Amino acid sequence: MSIPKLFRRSLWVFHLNTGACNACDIEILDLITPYHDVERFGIKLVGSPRHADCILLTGPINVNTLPHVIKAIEAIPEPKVLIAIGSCACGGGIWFDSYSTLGGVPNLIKYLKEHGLPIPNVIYVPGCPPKPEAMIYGIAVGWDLVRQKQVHEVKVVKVSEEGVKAIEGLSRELKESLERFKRFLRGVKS
Amino acid sequence: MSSVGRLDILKKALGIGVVTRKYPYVRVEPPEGFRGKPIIDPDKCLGCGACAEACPPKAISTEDSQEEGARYVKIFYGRCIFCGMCADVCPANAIELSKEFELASKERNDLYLVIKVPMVKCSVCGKYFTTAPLLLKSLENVPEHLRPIMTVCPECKSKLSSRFTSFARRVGS
Amino acid sequence: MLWLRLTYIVLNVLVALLLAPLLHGIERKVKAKVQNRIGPPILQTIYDLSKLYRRAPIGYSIASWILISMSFSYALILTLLVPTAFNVSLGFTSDLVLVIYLLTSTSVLMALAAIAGASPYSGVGSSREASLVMAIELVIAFIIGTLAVSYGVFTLPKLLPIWDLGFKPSVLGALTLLAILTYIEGLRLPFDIPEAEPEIASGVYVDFSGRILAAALHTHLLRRLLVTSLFIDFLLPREWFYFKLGGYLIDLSIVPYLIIMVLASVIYAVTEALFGRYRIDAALKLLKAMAIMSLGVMVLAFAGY
Amino acid sequence: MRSQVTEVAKKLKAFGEVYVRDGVVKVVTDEDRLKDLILYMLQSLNARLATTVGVDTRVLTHNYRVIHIFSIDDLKIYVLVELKVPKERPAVRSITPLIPGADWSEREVRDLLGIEFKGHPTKEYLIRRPKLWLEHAYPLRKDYPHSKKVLVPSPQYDIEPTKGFSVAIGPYHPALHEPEHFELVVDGERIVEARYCGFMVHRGIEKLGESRLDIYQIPFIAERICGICGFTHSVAYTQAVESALGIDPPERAKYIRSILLEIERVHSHLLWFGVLFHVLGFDTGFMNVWRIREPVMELAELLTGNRKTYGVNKVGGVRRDIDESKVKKVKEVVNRVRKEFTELIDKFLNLSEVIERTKGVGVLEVSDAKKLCVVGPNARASSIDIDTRRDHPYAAYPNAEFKVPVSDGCDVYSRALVRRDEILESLSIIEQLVSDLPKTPLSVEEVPFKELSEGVGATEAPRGENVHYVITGRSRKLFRWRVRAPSYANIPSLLYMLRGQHLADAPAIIASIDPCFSCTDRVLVINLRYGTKRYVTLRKLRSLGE
Repeated sequence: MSIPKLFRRSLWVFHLNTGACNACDIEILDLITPYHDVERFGIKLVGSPRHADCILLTGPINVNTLPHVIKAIEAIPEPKVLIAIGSCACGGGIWFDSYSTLGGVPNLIKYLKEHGLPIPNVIYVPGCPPKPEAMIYGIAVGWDLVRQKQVHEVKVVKVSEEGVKAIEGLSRELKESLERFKRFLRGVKS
Repeated sequence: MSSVGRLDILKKALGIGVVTRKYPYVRVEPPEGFRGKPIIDPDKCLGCGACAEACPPKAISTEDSQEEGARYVKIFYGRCIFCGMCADVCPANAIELSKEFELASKERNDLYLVIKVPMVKCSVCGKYFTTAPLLLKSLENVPEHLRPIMTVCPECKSKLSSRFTSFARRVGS
Repeated sequence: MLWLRLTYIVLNVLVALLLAPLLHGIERKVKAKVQNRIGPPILQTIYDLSKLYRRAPIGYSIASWILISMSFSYALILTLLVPTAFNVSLGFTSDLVLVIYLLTSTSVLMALAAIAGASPYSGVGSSREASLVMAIELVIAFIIGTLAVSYGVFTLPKLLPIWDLGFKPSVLGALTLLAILTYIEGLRLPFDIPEAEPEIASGVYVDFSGRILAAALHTHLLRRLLVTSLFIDFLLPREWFYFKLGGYLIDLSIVPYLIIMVLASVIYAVTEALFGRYRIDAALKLLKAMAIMSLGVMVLAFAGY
Repeated sequence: MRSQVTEVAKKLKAFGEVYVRDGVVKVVTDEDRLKDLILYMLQSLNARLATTVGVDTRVLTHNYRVIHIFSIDDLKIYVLVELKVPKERPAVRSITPLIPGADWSEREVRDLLGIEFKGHPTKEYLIRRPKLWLEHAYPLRKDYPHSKKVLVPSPQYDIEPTKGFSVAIGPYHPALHEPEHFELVVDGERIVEARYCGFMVHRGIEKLGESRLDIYQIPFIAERICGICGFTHSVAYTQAVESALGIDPPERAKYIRSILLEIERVHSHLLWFGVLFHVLGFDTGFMNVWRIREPVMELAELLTGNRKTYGVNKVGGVRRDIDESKVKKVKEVVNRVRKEFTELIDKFLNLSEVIERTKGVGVLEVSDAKKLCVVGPNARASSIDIDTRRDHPYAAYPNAEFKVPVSDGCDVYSRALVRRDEILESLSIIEQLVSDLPKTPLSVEEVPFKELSEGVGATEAPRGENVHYVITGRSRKLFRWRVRAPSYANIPSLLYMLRGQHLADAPAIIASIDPCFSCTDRVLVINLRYGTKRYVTLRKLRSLGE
């Protein structure tokens, strides 16, 4: 699910703010300014979704913007890419369970599936707001220029040997004292 | 067409020259104290869930599974806002914010860090009720003779204590 | 010799098609350097166009598809008339009228195609494009009129280059006006009002997408190239660069032509980087003044100087 | 200050019971005495309406309450006018006929709490979308769970076609990096009438503040109300809670708060200059100003660990310190920004086409500005001299001298001049505060929690006065939290500025008040350009061509 080969040299990007706090949006504008200058990769910010190849979606997809988000996604010619920028877009951010937001791109994709609408390729760029370099890294991952560092990871907590033995010892001790107490009870009853 | 002003702008612009940083070909090092990706150190983590409680966007969640007898502490980096509250409240200082900020990924599943903490069975009903490291840590400040009682889950403990009191009352009367 | 002329004409069209985006790439690079940043590679506009040509348009109306392809083909015909890389053009009498007609109609067709898009932005964009280009073509018509009147010749190849036909004050005035106009005709910054991106969301182009957008952008770049090369042809003595090779006449005037074109786009890019955008009425005021000046020059030509 | 408060309290006794607590006077009145109380305050006390708060107190006193917050700037006090609203059919008299500035806040209370305002001029919704929101979903009522979505199960996407030929700027317009929506009815290139429909960024911040988050987590949500001026919201919130609980943070925390507030003002104004030049088409100006701004962002990253959301604030103090090496870096960046900014900004501002498109454009008359209770650089550019840092001093501003730039040009150009002087003032404030940081702990030891006490916190955000109103609830949670962001007051003034201007200038005028829509939870929808197909008649084409 990455950016198609067609856009390797020239990626036109449409910025779609679905109710974000606009910290991510000014970092997106920051990409064009001299220090980061994404135009050297051929990335250009365009004014209409029809010219665009990829949507930079920021914000937790506010309920009021929903019709227009769907219209914008439909208006992008195939093949289309959606980059979710910031923790609001990737997982809903602080307002993931608020009454007036959809809760980020994962819920949007579920919503699009339910209504049988086209699903774009998705790339997640977490951060609140993600540094401009993090966004460039996201696009580089999409282009398979760099290896993706962030991988699903499971770490297991190991308990020391004598710890486990201590717990077993204690629970055995408790069981014996319970037995003794039950025998004592039977004795008293009889 | 105030051309004099424009020529000054041109002169100054050319004087400064190109300032673009050639990222990603050049490594960018964030400063000290940068709030990046929170990382849990499995050796120190007790599995107590204090971080899940304090996390404003509920990005950290804990889930006990009785079959595997383990508690899963999951951090979802997609919703994490990198505020550092989890690092502040962790009793064992197991979480600390690294300087890692390149977290882009193509699958949502890659954004999860899962910590598997083994749990302890209750010596009466056999249900898993707390994690092993947490139990060991809390044993330290429990007097010697009371330690065995710590291996009983809260429900059984309340049942036992109620039977004790009813027995004591009967004996007393 | 006929086949040699034909190959030159075909080469002429191909070079024009490739040179237009290349020069635009150079302009974007120079503009970026003035803004202290690295800027895109020189071939960036060619990459953009090649990507856009391969993408299917979405939600377009047939009218805009037809109008845009017409305006693109007009621009191609124009490359046959105006000598760009090689000193060859169809060159029949009164081809200057056709040049003016083609220049005007490419942008009028673009405006009509924008209206077909039925979105308010493209509506406003097309109204701006229509009013702006009318003013510019008026001035170009006067300039070409003065040249034709002062030399009594109405075919383009005979007018080129001006040096052999001797200098007159009216011709000098016309050429300086043409120099300023080549900058404005390209709708560069103070005048890039029809597709003012921040104001009306790339007004004229807002409804095109995929191949249609590629054709529209390519036409726009071609017009820039042709007006600039029209101006350069008047001044560039191409005969000096002919040389004989086994009975055939090889025309090497492409080399000086390219050098001058690159120099011109560098100068244009630097001036474009230092300007904000005029409002439509301010731009029209300036063009009205130029129209009056060019009319004055034409009267001068009639008077015989 | 003590005497003025008691003197005002005595005067207001005629209108209802009066309660006084450190700088906040509360008047509990009823509907019939409301009118002359408001007139009295407007004429003789020269008060200005900050905002209106609707509170669902049915759990406590079986009724709703509507509280109008007035700020009396020259006496440096806040006056709360409280009205009790019956439980069954909640309705109360509206004050919008008296103060046009109250229009939006009253409509918001009606949308989210269902309290009717008798005599309110418009019936239009502010936040709700009839076709998208559930019919009787009033989210701010206590019985409405915070995670119950208001979205109608299957909303249709037909967007209402434009009435007449109107050009909509937004929601996804390249000049505005936020989804806001202005419907400008245009005749040719001249704007005949402007309609604003906002509220697309409404994320239910106040509801979350009451339900899921406790007072220690709320600073992080307060900071994300607005991405550009987030820290002012978090400081305003913590000051509101501190005034409610009666805590006074240590001096060093106040200094660090003020320093970071001024750093945020510098970066926000520089950003504004960049957006203005970009909208005017002068991209070199945009690039240069944002190049000058980059070191400010890196300085914030060094001090707080994040470029934008500083996350340094907490109730009762600050979480991070500014040590010696950082103080040196701050001074170095301040000098560099001052040198580069003063060199270039005057050259950019007197370019002929920049002057021509900003002088005399988007004029807001002084009378209109007063009527609409406009705040911040907009007000100061229309010769209204208000500045919360001086009128209601907070944090470390009492021990930093600075003058408040005011100009009477009332147009986009004078707003630019006011903001330019403010940047230079902020830079000097940062230098003054950083050089003598007092040696005190960073935050209060423990936070005594009092239930059901009110607090008002105000700061001067880059766009204007920012008011937070707080009622504390039980077990370290809030009962009610009201946010009034500066753009909330500035946007209505836009509709006055846009009339009769050129369409090409509309984005410049909109950008001139530096609207921060995520601040005001206010953004809206437009008929998207490919929404409805409509063919232009020839007559319309000609009218376009004039």
